Amino acid sequence: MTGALIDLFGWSYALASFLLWIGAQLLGLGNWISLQLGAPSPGPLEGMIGFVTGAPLTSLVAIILAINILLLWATAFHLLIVMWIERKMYSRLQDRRGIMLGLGSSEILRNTLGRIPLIGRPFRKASHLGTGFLQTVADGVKLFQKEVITPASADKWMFHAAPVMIAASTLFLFIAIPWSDGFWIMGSRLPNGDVVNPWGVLVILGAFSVAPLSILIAGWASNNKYTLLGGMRAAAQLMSYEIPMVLSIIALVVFAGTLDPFQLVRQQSAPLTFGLGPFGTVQIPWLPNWYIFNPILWIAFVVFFITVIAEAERIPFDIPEAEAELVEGWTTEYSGMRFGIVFGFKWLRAIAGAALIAILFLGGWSGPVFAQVWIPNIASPGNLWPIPILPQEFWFTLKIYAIFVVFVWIGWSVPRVRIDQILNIGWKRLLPLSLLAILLATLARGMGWF
Amino acid sequence: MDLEVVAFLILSGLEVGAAVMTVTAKKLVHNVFWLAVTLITIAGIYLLFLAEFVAWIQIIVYAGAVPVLFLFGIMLTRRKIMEEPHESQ
Amino acid sequence: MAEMWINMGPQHPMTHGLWNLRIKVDGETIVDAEPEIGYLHRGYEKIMEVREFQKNVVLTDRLCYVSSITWSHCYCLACEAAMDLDVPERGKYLRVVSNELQRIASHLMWLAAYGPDLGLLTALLWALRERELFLDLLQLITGARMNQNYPRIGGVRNDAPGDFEKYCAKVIGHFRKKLGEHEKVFEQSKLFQVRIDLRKLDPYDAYPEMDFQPAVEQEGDSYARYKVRVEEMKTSCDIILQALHKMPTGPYRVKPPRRIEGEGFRRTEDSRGEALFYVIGDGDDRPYRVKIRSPVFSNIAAAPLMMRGNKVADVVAIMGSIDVCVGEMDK
Amino acid sequence: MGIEGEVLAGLKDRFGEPSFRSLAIVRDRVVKIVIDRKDLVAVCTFLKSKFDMAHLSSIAAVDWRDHFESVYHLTSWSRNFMVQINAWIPHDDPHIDSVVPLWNGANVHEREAYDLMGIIYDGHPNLTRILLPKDFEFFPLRKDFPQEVDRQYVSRRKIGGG
Repeated sequence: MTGALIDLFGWSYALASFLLWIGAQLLGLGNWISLQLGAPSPGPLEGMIGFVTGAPLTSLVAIILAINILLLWATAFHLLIVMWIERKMYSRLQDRRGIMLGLGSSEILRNTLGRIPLIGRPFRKASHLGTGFLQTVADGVKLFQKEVITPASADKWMFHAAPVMIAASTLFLFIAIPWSDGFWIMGSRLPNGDVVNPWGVLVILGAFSVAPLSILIAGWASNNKYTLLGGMRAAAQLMSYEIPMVLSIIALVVFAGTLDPFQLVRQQSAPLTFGLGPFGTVQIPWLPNWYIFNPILWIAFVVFFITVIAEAERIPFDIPEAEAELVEGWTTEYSGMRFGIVFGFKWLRAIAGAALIAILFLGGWSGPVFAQVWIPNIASPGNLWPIPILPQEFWFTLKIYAIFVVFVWIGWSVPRVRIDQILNIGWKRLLPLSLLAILLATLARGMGWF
Repeated sequence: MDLEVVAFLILSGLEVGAAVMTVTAKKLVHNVFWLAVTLITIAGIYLLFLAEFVAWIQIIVYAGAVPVLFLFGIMLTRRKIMEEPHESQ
Repeated sequence: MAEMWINMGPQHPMTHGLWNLRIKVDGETIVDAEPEIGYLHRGYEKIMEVREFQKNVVLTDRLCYVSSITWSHCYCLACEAAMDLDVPERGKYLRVVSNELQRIASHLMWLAAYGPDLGLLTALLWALRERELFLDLLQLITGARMNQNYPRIGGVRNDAPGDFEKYCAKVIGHFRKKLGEHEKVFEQSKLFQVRIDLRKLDPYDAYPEMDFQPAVEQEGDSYARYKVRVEEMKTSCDIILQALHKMPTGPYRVKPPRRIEGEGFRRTEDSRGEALFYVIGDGDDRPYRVKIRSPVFSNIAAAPLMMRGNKVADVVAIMGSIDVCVGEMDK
Repeated sequence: MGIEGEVLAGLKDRFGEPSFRSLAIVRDRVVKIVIDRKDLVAVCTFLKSKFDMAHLSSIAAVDWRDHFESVYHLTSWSRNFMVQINAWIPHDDPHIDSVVPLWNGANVHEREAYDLMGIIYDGHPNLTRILLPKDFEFFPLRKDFPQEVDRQYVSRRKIGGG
């Protein structure tokens, strides 16, 4: 097991105390001025200064900061990278280069920033051979500038409430998903240093399950036949895929005995071990104990992988927004940043799904540690803190991106599946498979095998 | 006053309000929306009682699935589900 | 759920042009369908009555912009039937070659459009990549990539360049390999059509001398239509190579008479089905009446029959497999 | 005697020589007959049952100024031959029986002929305009429908020719 790079609460606490210290200095300055002007000591702002620098307020600000840092990390950072990966990746599948705009492509930048000596270098070369990374940012800016149009016959209140519900439930996912041993919001640290969050996976599932309702509301509130059909399809699809999803997780939980993501990852970072009942155990030291290598749980993995693709409405299962027949499905009537929210948050759900796959089956953030450096901790100066060269966040991000690349790969090489076929797959194939996985996992647990 | 009591009062107030809206709202989807709000606030109250497991199950089963099932059931049986725009001819 | 009418068109990703398919759905199942066409009606038959016979070739090119040569070819054949005109052998062979090149390009365009219909955007770019090669060949022989204006009454406009056969062989060799890749990425659902190849039944031009098996499928659903088109592309490759191999030397065009007294009609195997031109001349240098029979126009009439009982998601698969070209449908 | 002679003989046998305005072999495997409108359905039924004319390729309407013609191109896939039937319709009474009961495919072709030429097919299930707008009042393919292009074309030729 490697160490984490980020101790989110420690960092947030240090940052919060710094910010509040600045505030306290300002207050102290004001107090000094008023004292000079003849106010009676101990000064009118003395209590205020004490309140600002007190522990409860610092903790509150630290928590708010931590939530913001985590959401910013998930949305702004990973969303942009994942969108870029997808666009580049499917462009390669289609035998083209995809987005290519670079800093040198902009004539304005070339003529302004490019003129500056030394730092203007990247802007100076007139070329369209960039990486195109900022294209997604530009698309976001474009969506921000667009007018939000509300259809005349739409149910206005619900029409605007639906994107909020989608955004809220999706962001709630990221509250519950830990990124490493130190980079988490929901959980608590035990005295021995381990982090626990007993119902973590359950919380993630709960956040996933609110989506169908908001999608159905969005489709209905637009008062458009395309959106209504798309909303019905989306709700039917998400509802029916939630059941195999939960059941396959139950198989895993029966086997692993915990719903705690931290505990799951800790169990998976040991060497691969099979219990063979009366024949003792077999250990393969060069493989980690990932549940995907388990002879039973890989059934649950297959089911879970497919259901995550369906939950994220990615291409083989993107019939809710089948653009050839339903124009854009339940998002047809949304425009401007409303569309940006419902569109971008689908990617976020895919990221969350990939993170869940990584945590449950692929060992989460565990990975080989090659070397460590010791640096002073920002939160508690004076303590040296081991920082691995390849920290946990790196491994976790790598796994998420790899899973996402598989999503893209599948998504852009198969046509979409019709709605009744989707439901058939869900109810007639995945549901029995997940039940089989539960049965086998229970048996194996009871007999002490695997 | 204790913070927990404040949270309980807010949640229960929301819940009662949403329950009233569930009964009185005119449109089907509004009813279901308020029903979901009611169920989610109940989950919040469970959380206050430190019954975490029940709270999350409440959200998965009741807030996530039951309103959608209601909506499906009613949408698939009712004759008219959306306002037709005025026919031009 | 209550039954409701849904407009798929006139501005809709499914339509590939400007027409409207109204479908009546009960939940996801289609109860009834009703095509509404005519948005692109340009009055071709009336316009052609005031232009000279030879000049109408330009118009017939524009009937369908993805398969221009097949249409002007059919028109030239009808005029020749009315004139009792014999085309020189080399002209016939050149027509066959250009026709089949155009057919492959048209089918690839259809494949490109069909991919996104089924949610497979990758197929679009792959098919367009291959189509580019055939457009290059067409450019080599006719000088244009679109609306080639190549067939003439009495032959073709110009001869093929000297090393044309070499380029064709190269492109077709490459294409045959790539077609296998395309076949791997497709699959889909059901309905009916009978396929009859006029190139065999009612042979025209140099087709009697060609040795090929028309592509026929028994099922008649969308998947069968897809397979027929892919088989047709392979057949076309064979025909092109054969025609180039057997091509005689000599003149490729004769001068036709300016005026027609009488009438004539010819049918050809267009990229999309049976095309028929019926030309009447009253002794003037302009046609008295031209009738265009478009295969898409007839096929679209069968839309209600094909739709009923299928799912909404099948609409795109079914209408896409017909290969709707609004230009020739609305005339 | 090829299939063409067989068809002609069969038609003469069944209906008698005088009911046809003309009977001719156009080219290999193509026969052309000209009839009056009253015989149309009988002739078509006969051809369909006797010679298996399963396919109606197209219906064209022609305005000959003194009369209309409704031209049917029929195909028999099994016997592999075609028949072109020209049915005469008087100019002042453009009515003719519909062949939709025989060939469903005639539906759109008859609608098109009605739309552009104004020939009314009696017995058609839904004889409305198909290509032109529903409220269009004229039948543009008739020879008395003025064509603007005509004027432009003539003047341009005059200017060019001097």
